[in-house]
Amino acid sequence: MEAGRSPNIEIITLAELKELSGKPGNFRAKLHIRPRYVDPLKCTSCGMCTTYCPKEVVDEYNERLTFTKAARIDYAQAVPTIYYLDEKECLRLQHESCQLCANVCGPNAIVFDQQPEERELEVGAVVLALGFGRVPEEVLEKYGYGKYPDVLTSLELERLTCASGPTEGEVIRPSDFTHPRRIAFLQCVGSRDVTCGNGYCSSVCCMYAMKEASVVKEHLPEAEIDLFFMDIRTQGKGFDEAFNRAVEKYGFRTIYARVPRVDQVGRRLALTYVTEDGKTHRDFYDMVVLSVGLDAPQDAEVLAERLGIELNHYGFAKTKVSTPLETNVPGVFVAGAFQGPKDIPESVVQAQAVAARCSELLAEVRGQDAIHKEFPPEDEELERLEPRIGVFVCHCGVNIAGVVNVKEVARYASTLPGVVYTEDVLYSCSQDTLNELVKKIKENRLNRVVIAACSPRTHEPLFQETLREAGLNPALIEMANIRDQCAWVHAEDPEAATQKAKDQVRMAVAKAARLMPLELQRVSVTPSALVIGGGAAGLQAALSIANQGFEVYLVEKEEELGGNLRRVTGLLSGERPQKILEDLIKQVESHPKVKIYKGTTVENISGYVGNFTSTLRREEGSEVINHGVVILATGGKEHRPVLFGLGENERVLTQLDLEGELEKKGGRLSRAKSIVMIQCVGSRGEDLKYCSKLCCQQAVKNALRIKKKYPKKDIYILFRDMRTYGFSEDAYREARKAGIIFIRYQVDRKPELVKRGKSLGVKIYDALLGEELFIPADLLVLSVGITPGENEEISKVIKAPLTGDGFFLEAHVKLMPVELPVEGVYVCGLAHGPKPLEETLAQARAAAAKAAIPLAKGYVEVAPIVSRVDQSKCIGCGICAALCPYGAIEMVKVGKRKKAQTITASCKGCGICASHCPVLAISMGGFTDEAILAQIEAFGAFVEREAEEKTEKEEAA
Amino acid sequence: MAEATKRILELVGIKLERFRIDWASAAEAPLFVKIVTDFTEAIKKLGPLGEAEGLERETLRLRLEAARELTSKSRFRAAFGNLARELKKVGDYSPEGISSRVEQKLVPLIKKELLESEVKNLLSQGPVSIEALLQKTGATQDDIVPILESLSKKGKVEKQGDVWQPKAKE
Amino acid sequence: MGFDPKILSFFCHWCCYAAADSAGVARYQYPPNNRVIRVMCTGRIDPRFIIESFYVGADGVLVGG
Amino acid sequence: MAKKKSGKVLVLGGGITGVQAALDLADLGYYVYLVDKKASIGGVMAQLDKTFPTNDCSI
Repeated sequence: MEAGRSPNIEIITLAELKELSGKPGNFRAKLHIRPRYVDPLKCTSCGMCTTYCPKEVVDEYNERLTFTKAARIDYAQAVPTIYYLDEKECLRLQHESCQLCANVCGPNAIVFDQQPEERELEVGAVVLALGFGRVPEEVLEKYGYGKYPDVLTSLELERLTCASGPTEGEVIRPSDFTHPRRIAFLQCVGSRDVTCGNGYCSSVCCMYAMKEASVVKEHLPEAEIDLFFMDIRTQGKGFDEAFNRAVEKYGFRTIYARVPRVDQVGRRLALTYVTEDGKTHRDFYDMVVLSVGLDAPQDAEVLAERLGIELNHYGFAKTKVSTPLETNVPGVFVAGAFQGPKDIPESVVQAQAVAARCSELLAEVRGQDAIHKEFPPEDEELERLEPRIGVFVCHCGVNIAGVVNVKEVARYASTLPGVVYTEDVLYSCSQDTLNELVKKIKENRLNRVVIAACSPRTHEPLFQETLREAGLNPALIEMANIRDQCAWVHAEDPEAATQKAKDQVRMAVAKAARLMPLELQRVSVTPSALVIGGGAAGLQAALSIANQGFEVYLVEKEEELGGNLRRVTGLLSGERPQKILEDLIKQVESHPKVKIYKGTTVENISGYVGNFTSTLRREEGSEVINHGVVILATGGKEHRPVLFGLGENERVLTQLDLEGELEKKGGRLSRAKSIVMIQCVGSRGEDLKYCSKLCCQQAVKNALRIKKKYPKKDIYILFRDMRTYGFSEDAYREARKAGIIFIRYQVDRKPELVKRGKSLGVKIYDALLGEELFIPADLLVLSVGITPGENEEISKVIKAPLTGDGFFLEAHVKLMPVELPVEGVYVCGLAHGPKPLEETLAQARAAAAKAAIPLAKGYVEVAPIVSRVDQSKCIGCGICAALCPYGAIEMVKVGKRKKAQTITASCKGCGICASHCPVLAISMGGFTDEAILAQIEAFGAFVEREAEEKTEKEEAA
Repeated sequence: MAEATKRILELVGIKLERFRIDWASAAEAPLFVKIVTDFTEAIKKLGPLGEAEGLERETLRLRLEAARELTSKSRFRAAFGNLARELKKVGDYSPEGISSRVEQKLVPLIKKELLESEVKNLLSQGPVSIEALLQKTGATQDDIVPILESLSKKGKVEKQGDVWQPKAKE
Repeated sequence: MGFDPKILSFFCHWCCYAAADSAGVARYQYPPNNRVIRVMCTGRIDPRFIIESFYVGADGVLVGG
Repeated sequence: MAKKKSGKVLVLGGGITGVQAALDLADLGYYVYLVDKKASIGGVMAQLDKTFPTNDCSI
């Protein structure tokens, strides 16, 4: 988690918002901060307090499955990595009786008399990202939770499967610690259940149940796992495929049933359930896992009242489809699960989108309050001298010194070649030591520094900054990890640990001697964006970037803006889609920073992040533009399969066609008596392998609209799984109440079209009745799904990969949902995958946020770990360019020959190019061949020394 | 990378158990510990480098020297790089796919280059008989003779009775 | 006297190196025979490095991605 | 003229959403207060073993 390192993010923990006043741009927020009882400036996260704390408490982080101490950190990687005292449990704070932690704390960081603090902040905008709450235990008790020990929640199982969890990853029954042989997952616990007040679908449980079941199966290959569903709702991008693969690989049994009853019978759990054919079953299991839904956050109500925020009837923040991030209070925004249950990628999308939204509001004061650190100029002359290495060996209190003989290591370091200064220090990372470090570097004219302490992953940035403060290039430091990978893991063998520490120090010194200063590369950025596609996604993205203050070129291949949204005539929320579209177009067209190109295609895109050049082709001729970033909002197309007579029979329509009919007076719709809708036509395994995510909502919406206009018409919806996730579950329930008939069909018994003379009908097998039904269809409406647009051509132009289904593949499925592997290129809307309007609009803003980052900075900074090609050695074979996973090497003409050249801005420093270069012409910043070979050679000295010792011994004998 | 390296080690005569590639994500500390512990145990069983292989220190050094030369040579590196490029292009990362391609495209080259380096190194130390060469490299007559002939054609070595020796520069 | 093998490890900064740190935080214990070289990605590892490691006398080489 | 706006943003909640929003806001040139009621940030995400489908570690 990098949040802990940014100078522009101040983390305030144990705090609560008490009051908010003011208006957008100028809010005053009052915080109440509870005491931590540990001084964050002094705590070195050594963990001594936890070791000695005598008070055991139940570990909430591990879902109450184990114990921890009153003085603790919740988990090892927590940010901030500062321990705290649990006020309610600490013996000292409660009874004034103990002070062991204070006695053992090396840096004296424990402060028992810390007081709560009130703090007032001035801010321009507020983001509510409260997450989600827990379903109350009473709800879980219905399924035997709390009563039968082997009924677990999904989160408890998550901790059990975790390698660093209470059982170290072993899945056992809490009742008798045996491995369960048969496990059942019950879906929709605390979701889709009006009796517990949660009528909505939590959207994430089907997928996580499958993930957990798979992990369990990896731990216990013998286990038999059954999953009980009402519907399988794996509507996300690539989810269906993953789900089916898991079912096939692990042999899960999926059972359609309402949530079963759970009873304990002997040592096992009996599930009683009714399947869709109306039959009652009873089966025995060793463990039952409740797939618990996401509740509204517990503190939402109090906070909503304090801020005047409206919540919906389930206690989540109330928003609109057109403005999914806006609360009713201007300047107060919402994102993540608090806006409605959602999974990680969608939470990330909203997080990024809300950043864009704030940035739109505060564009004029961007950078005003941001902190920039200044450093003295580098002493290049000193850097050019022969290596003058300083070695600092850290005690880390007793963490290292308790095992490793630190003095001995320091003494040994002073004998190594190139070392001119050595010192052992108590805590190398404490602020006063860092100041000392700067002084020592200057006094001794050191030009390379080795710190033997903890892991470079945690503190290298800190020491690099210290080097910069001392006027040295930050690349001139090397760390030897003698804590995390030495003292801590070889505590029982101090001698060997000391030896290892010496060896690692020697290797680090060898590498340090070969470190070269590396220039922090900065590439300047053309402050404008190219947005390809003028549908809802493109319009919203363009508008957001323009509102953030940057030029936008918006290119639409058709003569009119609006894309697919033009054909949508209603929304479940009651908002009017054409009004939303009109507003968007109006704002974009009137925005001085947006230049619109209609009837235009993008022919060629070259360059890299910050500096792209593209050719826009219109009938009248082409134009070349320069821009810093690209947003792909190329949309998707309605799939029109040749199934059920679509395109041949005028009584067969798609849902989008129906949206048009709904706006007409009279017409086919008014004459039809019986209307049949079929879901997943051509989707989920036929022409399209995937689920298009929005068709179920669309069908329910259109059915309800028909019912409202013509209450007497019969409407049937034939479906595989109704995927009305989130709050659209309400509409599904309403539709059932309104008399719309829902019939599930099975994949191997799909509905069939029947023509009887002039009339149409559908034959379908009904599981409950156990027989085939004939339903007359005066109008047959097909939910046909969405196919990718012209992604393939663009993917070739821009060298961005597509998924097997033809949508753009994001850089990271979970954490980078709008970025592509190619830097400076972002994706949103249907080009990324099928999704409803609300999600498209949020994603468009997310892409706008990511795209605006390089524009706002004005430069792209590249960590100096990138590759560099020695063009005098390069033979132009092109192997490196072909192998680079990031497209960061290009072949350029130098004189008459082709040579490889690194696109520094795109390089991630993986080094595949260097390890595969035939002529060793590529070097990696900070990890050169010379440096690594020097480390290997230094390692060799350890071997030689042992050999010598051996000979000496033998000689002595 | 792994497959090619393994084949070289195999040809050098080093047991493949001495070289392992494994994966552990940042959250998998216990798995990491298991990997390191198991590997250490396995190496302990094998004993010092050369012991389980039944290789003399000198022979081992000779062969590793040749392997070092091989892996820095552009001829090998180009073939290695091209193979990686080909694998990426066809997208075949199955163990069988990789292994068969390495066998086909890389192993003959590795064999030839290794042997050539070893022979050259041996010769550079002074006159040596064919029998001694065969014994030290572990190669067959058919493998060695063409190398010697080609070296002699280039005027680098010459035959003197039973022994080959480096040709003095004129 | 038992044989103490000398093992050289190359760990990926993002994965195995991080796992090794986590092992430390959790105070797991393992044999002290390995020495570690950190690289940004296992893609950096050149067959040369492995051969060189054996050349300088490693009894085993572990690459951790 | 109205009072000049503040270039700071208050993000309430240190789960994955809050952290991501804070990072992006900081990158966009704003100063962020990331406020959580617990002793550390990370939210539920930190409790997850692995995330699907990449099975990456969640931190």
